[in-house]
Amino acid sequence: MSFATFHPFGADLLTTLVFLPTVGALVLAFFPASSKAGAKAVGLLTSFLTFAVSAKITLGFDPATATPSAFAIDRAWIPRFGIRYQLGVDGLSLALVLLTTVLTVSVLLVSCGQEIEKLRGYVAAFLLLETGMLGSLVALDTLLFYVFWEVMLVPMYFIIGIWGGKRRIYATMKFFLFTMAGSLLMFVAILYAANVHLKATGFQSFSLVDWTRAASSGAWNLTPGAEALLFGAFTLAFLVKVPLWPLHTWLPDAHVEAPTGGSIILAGVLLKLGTYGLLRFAFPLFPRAAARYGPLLAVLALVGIVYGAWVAAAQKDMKKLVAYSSVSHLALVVLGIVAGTGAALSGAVFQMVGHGLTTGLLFLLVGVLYSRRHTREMADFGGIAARVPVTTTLFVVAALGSIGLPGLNGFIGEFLILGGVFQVNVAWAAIAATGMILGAIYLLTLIQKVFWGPETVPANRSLTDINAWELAGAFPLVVLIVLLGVFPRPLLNLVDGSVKTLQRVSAPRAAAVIARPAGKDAFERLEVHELPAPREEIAR
Amino acid sequence: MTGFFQVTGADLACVAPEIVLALFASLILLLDAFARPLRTFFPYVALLSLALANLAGRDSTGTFFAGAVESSGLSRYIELVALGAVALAVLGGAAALERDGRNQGEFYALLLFSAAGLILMVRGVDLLVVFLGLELMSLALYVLAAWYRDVPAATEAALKYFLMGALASAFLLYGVATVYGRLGTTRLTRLQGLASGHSLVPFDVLLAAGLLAIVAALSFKIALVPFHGWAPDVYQGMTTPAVTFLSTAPKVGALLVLFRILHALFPSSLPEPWRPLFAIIAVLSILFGNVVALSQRDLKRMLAYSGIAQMGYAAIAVATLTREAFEGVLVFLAGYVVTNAAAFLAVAALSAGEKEPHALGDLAGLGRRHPVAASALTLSMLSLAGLPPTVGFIGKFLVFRAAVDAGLVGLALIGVLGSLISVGYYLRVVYMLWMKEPVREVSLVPEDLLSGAAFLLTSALMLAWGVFPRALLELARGAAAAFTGR
Amino acid sequence: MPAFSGQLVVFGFASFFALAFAVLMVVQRTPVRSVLSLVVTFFGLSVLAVLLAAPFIAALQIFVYAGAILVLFLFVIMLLNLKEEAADEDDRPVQRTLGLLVALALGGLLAGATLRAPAPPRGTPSLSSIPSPDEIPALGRLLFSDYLLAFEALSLLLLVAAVGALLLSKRKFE
Amino acid sequence: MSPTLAAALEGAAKIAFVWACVLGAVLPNLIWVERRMAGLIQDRPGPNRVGPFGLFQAVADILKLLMKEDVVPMYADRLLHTVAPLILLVPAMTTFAVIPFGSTIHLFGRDISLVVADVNIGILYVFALTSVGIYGLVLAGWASNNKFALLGGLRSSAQVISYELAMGIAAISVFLAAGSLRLQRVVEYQASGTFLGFLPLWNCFPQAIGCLIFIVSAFAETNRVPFDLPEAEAELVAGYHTEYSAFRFGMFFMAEYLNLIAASAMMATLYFGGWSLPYLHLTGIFGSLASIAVFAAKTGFFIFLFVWVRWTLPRFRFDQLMNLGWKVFLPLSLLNLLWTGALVLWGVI
Amino acid sequence: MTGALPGVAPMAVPPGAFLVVGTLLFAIGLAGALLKRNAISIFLSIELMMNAVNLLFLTYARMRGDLAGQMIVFFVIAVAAAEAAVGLAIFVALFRVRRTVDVDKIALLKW
Repeated sequence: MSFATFHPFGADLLTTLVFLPTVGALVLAFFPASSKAGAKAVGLLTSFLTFAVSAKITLGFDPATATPSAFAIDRAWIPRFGIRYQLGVDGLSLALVLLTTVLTVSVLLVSCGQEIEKLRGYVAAFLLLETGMLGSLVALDTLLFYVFWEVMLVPMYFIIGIWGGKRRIYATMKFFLFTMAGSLLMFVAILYAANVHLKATGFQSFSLVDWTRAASSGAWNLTPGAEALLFGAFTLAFLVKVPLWPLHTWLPDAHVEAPTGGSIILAGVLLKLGTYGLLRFAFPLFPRAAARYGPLLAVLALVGIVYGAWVAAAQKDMKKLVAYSSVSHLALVVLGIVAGTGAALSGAVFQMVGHGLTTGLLFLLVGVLYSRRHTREMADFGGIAARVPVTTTLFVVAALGSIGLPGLNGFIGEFLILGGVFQVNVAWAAIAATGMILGAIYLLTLIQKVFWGPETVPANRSLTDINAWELAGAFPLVVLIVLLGVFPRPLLNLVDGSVKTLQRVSAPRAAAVIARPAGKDAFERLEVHELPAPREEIAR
Repeated sequence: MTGFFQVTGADLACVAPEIVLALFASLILLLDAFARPLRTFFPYVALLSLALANLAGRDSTGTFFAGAVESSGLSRYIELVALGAVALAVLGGAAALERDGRNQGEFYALLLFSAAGLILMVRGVDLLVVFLGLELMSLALYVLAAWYRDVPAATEAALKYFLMGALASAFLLYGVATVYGRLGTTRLTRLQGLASGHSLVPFDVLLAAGLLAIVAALSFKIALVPFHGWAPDVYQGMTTPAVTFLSTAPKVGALLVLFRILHALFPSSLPEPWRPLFAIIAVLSILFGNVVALSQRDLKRMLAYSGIAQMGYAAIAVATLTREAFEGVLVFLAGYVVTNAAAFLAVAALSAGEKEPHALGDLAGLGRRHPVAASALTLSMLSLAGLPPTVGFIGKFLVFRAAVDAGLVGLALIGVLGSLISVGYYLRVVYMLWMKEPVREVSLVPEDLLSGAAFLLTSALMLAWGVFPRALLELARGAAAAFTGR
Repeated sequence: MPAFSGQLVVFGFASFFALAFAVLMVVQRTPVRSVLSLVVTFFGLSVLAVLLAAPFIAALQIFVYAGAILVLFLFVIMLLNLKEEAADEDDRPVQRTLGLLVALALGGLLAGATLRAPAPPRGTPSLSSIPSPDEIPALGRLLFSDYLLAFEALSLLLLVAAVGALLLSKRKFE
Repeated sequence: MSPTLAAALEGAAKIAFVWACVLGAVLPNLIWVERRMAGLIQDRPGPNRVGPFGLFQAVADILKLLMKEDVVPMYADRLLHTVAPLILLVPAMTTFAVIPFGSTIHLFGRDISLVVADVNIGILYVFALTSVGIYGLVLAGWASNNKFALLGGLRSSAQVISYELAMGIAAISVFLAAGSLRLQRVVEYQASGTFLGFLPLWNCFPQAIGCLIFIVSAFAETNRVPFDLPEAEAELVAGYHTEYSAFRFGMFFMAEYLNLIAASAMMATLYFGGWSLPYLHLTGIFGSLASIAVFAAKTGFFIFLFVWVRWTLPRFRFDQLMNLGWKVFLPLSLLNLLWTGALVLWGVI
Repeated sequence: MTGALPGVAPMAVPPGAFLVVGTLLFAIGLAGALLKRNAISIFLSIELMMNAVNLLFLTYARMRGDLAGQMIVFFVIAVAAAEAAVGLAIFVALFRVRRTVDVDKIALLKW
């Protein structure tokens, strides 16, 4: 049986993709709690199958697709209020779907190689989490999106809360409350936007497709104030998730306390969903407000880049360091999104995937060390390269990828973003570049302190290298890091269509920014007629 | 006046569920008196009666008994809610009562009577019938509150509930009297639009006072701020299986009656002084309930304050008072019934006994030991917090949506804020269950077949309605048919 | 007309007694005396009921309220041997003051509103008009026609009350 | 003469007549009758010193009570202690207002119904007053601040309330048959035909059970032997009036006898045709006067019954009393109600 | 306002006066319910409130000349009796375990 024809339950591909992990989790419920082998088998099988489905989708995807309409399904869910079960992918979401399925496989592989209590629950939580993530990525109905968005919260809450470190309760509550606060705001915004849509068009719909059409055709007919509020609510929800400075404080706590798998998924996928949300919802739906407040976001992003890097440099805990590096890197992505030029957007999308891979790998490897030594302090290691050569190699690859060494994926993403931003605003690009340099410093320092040099801590003598399961988990990531660095074209092609669409939406934004690089009044002068004429393909 | 003692088959069929409930309740009373060894089977008898009552319920519409009661989608809805709530209380309660040697027939009989009163109350088109239904329901609950009459807390709870309830009854009567005096009838069907349409210009103070009294009385039953005082005490002291019923269906019933009366008096839209009033009640209930719940260390008290907050969300729908809001609140309330019932059943299953306090800390580590009950409790906490994909989310969504559509964005925001606060204490329960090591040994009720069924049923409903809410929405839509012309 | 003024006098006396003893009921500290004050109030009320052409209700009021309910109260008070309310300092002075204010304000407002309220519209046709001179057969007929369901509901209510009272006052568990 | 004035005069005359009969004639003689009867039954002479056959014994008794020192116990609730006998006495005296003591008489060009107030709530009035009388007993017990008195008061309230229920339901059957709450109408109904073709339509025939219940309950209501538990001297000294003396005690005494008379009159009225004679129609002024005599005779019989029973039967125990009331009489009275309803439905009565 | 009702004499006392008496009694009852400390006295006050409402019903019935008001009072009286039975039973049960019915002392559960 080939995967090409595999349609479990006769459902369509996207539904299968989203709910296959849930089915796996349900199957797990029938295994005895003590059966580790069963948990491993079911978890791995499910995640592999899910990956296979995502791969099949990718193979059948036409890169020219400009809007999230591929493999679309559209059924009534709550017809009384015009809420639909509407799924579809474009290049942007598909790239992230692939990232998600790959990382989940990775995480489960790694978990097989480490001693984890209550493994059944652990695996089930990750599978449910995967459903939430995939659902958020393919949902086109805003309410459906919100449902998946919230569904992600609970498994993550459990993952950190049950399998986390000492201060896990504090960390997980903080994570939960921050994210929930943002998303509840978005919830009201969704309701309000639906109301606006109802008033403007006379029919009830929560569909992003309908909304985008209304937004781009001008039928939306929002007052600037209302649009600003809506944009603010959406953006806030996503920025918390990203997380952009100053909303980032939950992230280091969550990362430090989360178990390895949690960290990988958190950094690899969950944060990306923030930027994905910006690209998919906030900016296209409220282009005028986006144009008006874009520079403000840019400023926050710049602060985030420098601040994240700066704080990372001061960390002694490896995980915290990587966490802060994420703050910095994702701020760069946000900057790219705000800049809105073709290169910047491509770079942003590319970097989203790339960062998922590199940071995921970094967390994975830190996790490997932690599982052996139960410490993450850099001072507790030192010169362990000889003891753990494979780990060291992989770590160096990941770190270099993260730093943006040419030939690895990070370089492509950062280069594109910086190039794009440069077109828009030289000063921004300059400041952002500083962040990159700082990034190189702290990551290299980390490698220096932990791996190179003489062995300083006696306890590390018994350190064992990465085992087969863990290696199996790390392997795909390394491969992808290198592959994307050498052949970025496939990924760029994949997202090309959606980037063009996004670019069209953000053209006026870029124009506005270019026209007046700084100063508030630049935004005031932005007029509606600067928006491009609505195009048919935006609608569908 | 209809003919003397003329009862048609249609009349009887209309109240068939109540008749079945009353007959079976009497049967159980008789069995308890004359066939005591059959006590173990009482839960099953009660469940059978619920099933029969449900079968006896009809979908037809119309008024019966000379226009005193009606059969409609709404009465069908409350039948389902009331019967469901009793069923859950019976399923979950039997084991706990058995453990304490209090498995008397009166428990089931009173529950059935209470449900009959509840259905009658919502079915009532005449305010007198509404009053009688309310009293029938309440009287049975007063007694159930003191079911463990040797436990001081239980009798105290009964006393407080009784005094508050009696006071509420007096208020309700004052309101009914005023409505009768000013508008000349107690039939809701005849009241239709009298208040806003008649020649009392511009504003009838007495009528307003009467309506206020009715609102206050029903708010007592719903436990809305500032009429919430009794709820925490009563919840804490009352027998947990009985709280399962008390905290769910009666609130739903009172809220529906409130809706009906308001709709009868103001068929077009809620006029000026009333909408802000309900908005204030809603905001106070949400904020007060949630904030105070944060500081509770007794599980049942916490759930009581949570209930106050939940009813605050429902009050948003009252302030909105559109057809959509009504549909939304029906969904919300159905979800609330299942969710809250699950929570209290779990509390009963996870507590050391009625005579013990229900400290939150005692839950520590019980997730492993009692996975079924703990899972149900976890799920209900998530649903109460309004997280998808549970029914709690759908309900809140519909209520907030209606509010936003009616231009009450502020209320929706307050509701959302409340939800955020509520996460703080709902998750504490989850944390205790799963993330904390047990502190002390607690001897629990063994999980029996009935309570297991209850947990599975509630969990399945919470999820199923959250994912596929259509059936529930259809039910709500049928029940909201009374809200025509909005 | 003399009959009318007679009614006025009776009304005056009855309502004065009703109100005065109602206040006394609240002010009394001894529960037994409270009950007795209430009995007098109920007598006043039943006189008022007679004035309102409701002698049946008036008799019922005495028969059920004064004769059964309040005797039950008295019975319980004696059973529990309740003496005076504790005269020690008030635990909740603020609440009590507030309560008093609320009650006073409410009473004043409502009474004022009652006095100033315009005549209610005679909108809907009444169920049945008060017949004269004997309203009891009419009441009986109403009870078993329009109010039949309410009557049956009432019987359930009384059953529940009987069961409940029995259950609660039993000492032992079986 | 204005109709109002005439009505007032008529009422006053009737009240005067009734009270004169009851207080002036029946009550004093009743005391004598009871004591003489006791003697007769116990095979001893009884009071025979004061006046011929001891006929003035009652006067002597009353004088004695009036002249004795009135003692109020130190810890008694003075106000209530004083009020209690009055509460008992006043309803006892006003019960007679609704009992028809004769048919309609034609005097001074007016048709005068021989009942003080033939109100439409008839029996309810009697029951209402009876239930108020309970306060007298309960308060007497409570105000004395004496445990025996208190127990007596409690017992009496429990007893009266319990038996009022059965009694009331029995009475309802009567009104079901008559179709009115007016007592005059009840009597007229009983005079109006026959039961089963040959018996008078007296309620005691179709409703024999109800009649029995009513009579027995009346004993309980009036706290007479065999149901005189509230004052059971063997256990409770003298029950609720332990702490009463002199004229206050006299008032209790009086109230008891008045209640006894009223109960007898009610029995006669409700179940034994009141002032009517079977098969005969009393017409004209003399017929009316005869009806008064008939009523007096029937009432006298029941008074005699009360006295007879008192000196014949032993006292019940309290739990027996309660059991009888709740477990026997209440169901029976309901049965009687059903039975009567069926009779009415089938047109038998 | 009295209206010419068939068969019933016009009222000598304005119905408003009855209403005011009823309302005042209601307020007095409410005051009692809020002020008294003894649970039984509180319940007594509530009974007073119900009776005040009964007076209102009767007055309104008289004003409108229909029997519905009287009918409702009939029901209210019966309900009050039922409530009293249950309520007093609760008092007795409470007194057995706590030896007091003073609501200020009944504070195992915080109000």
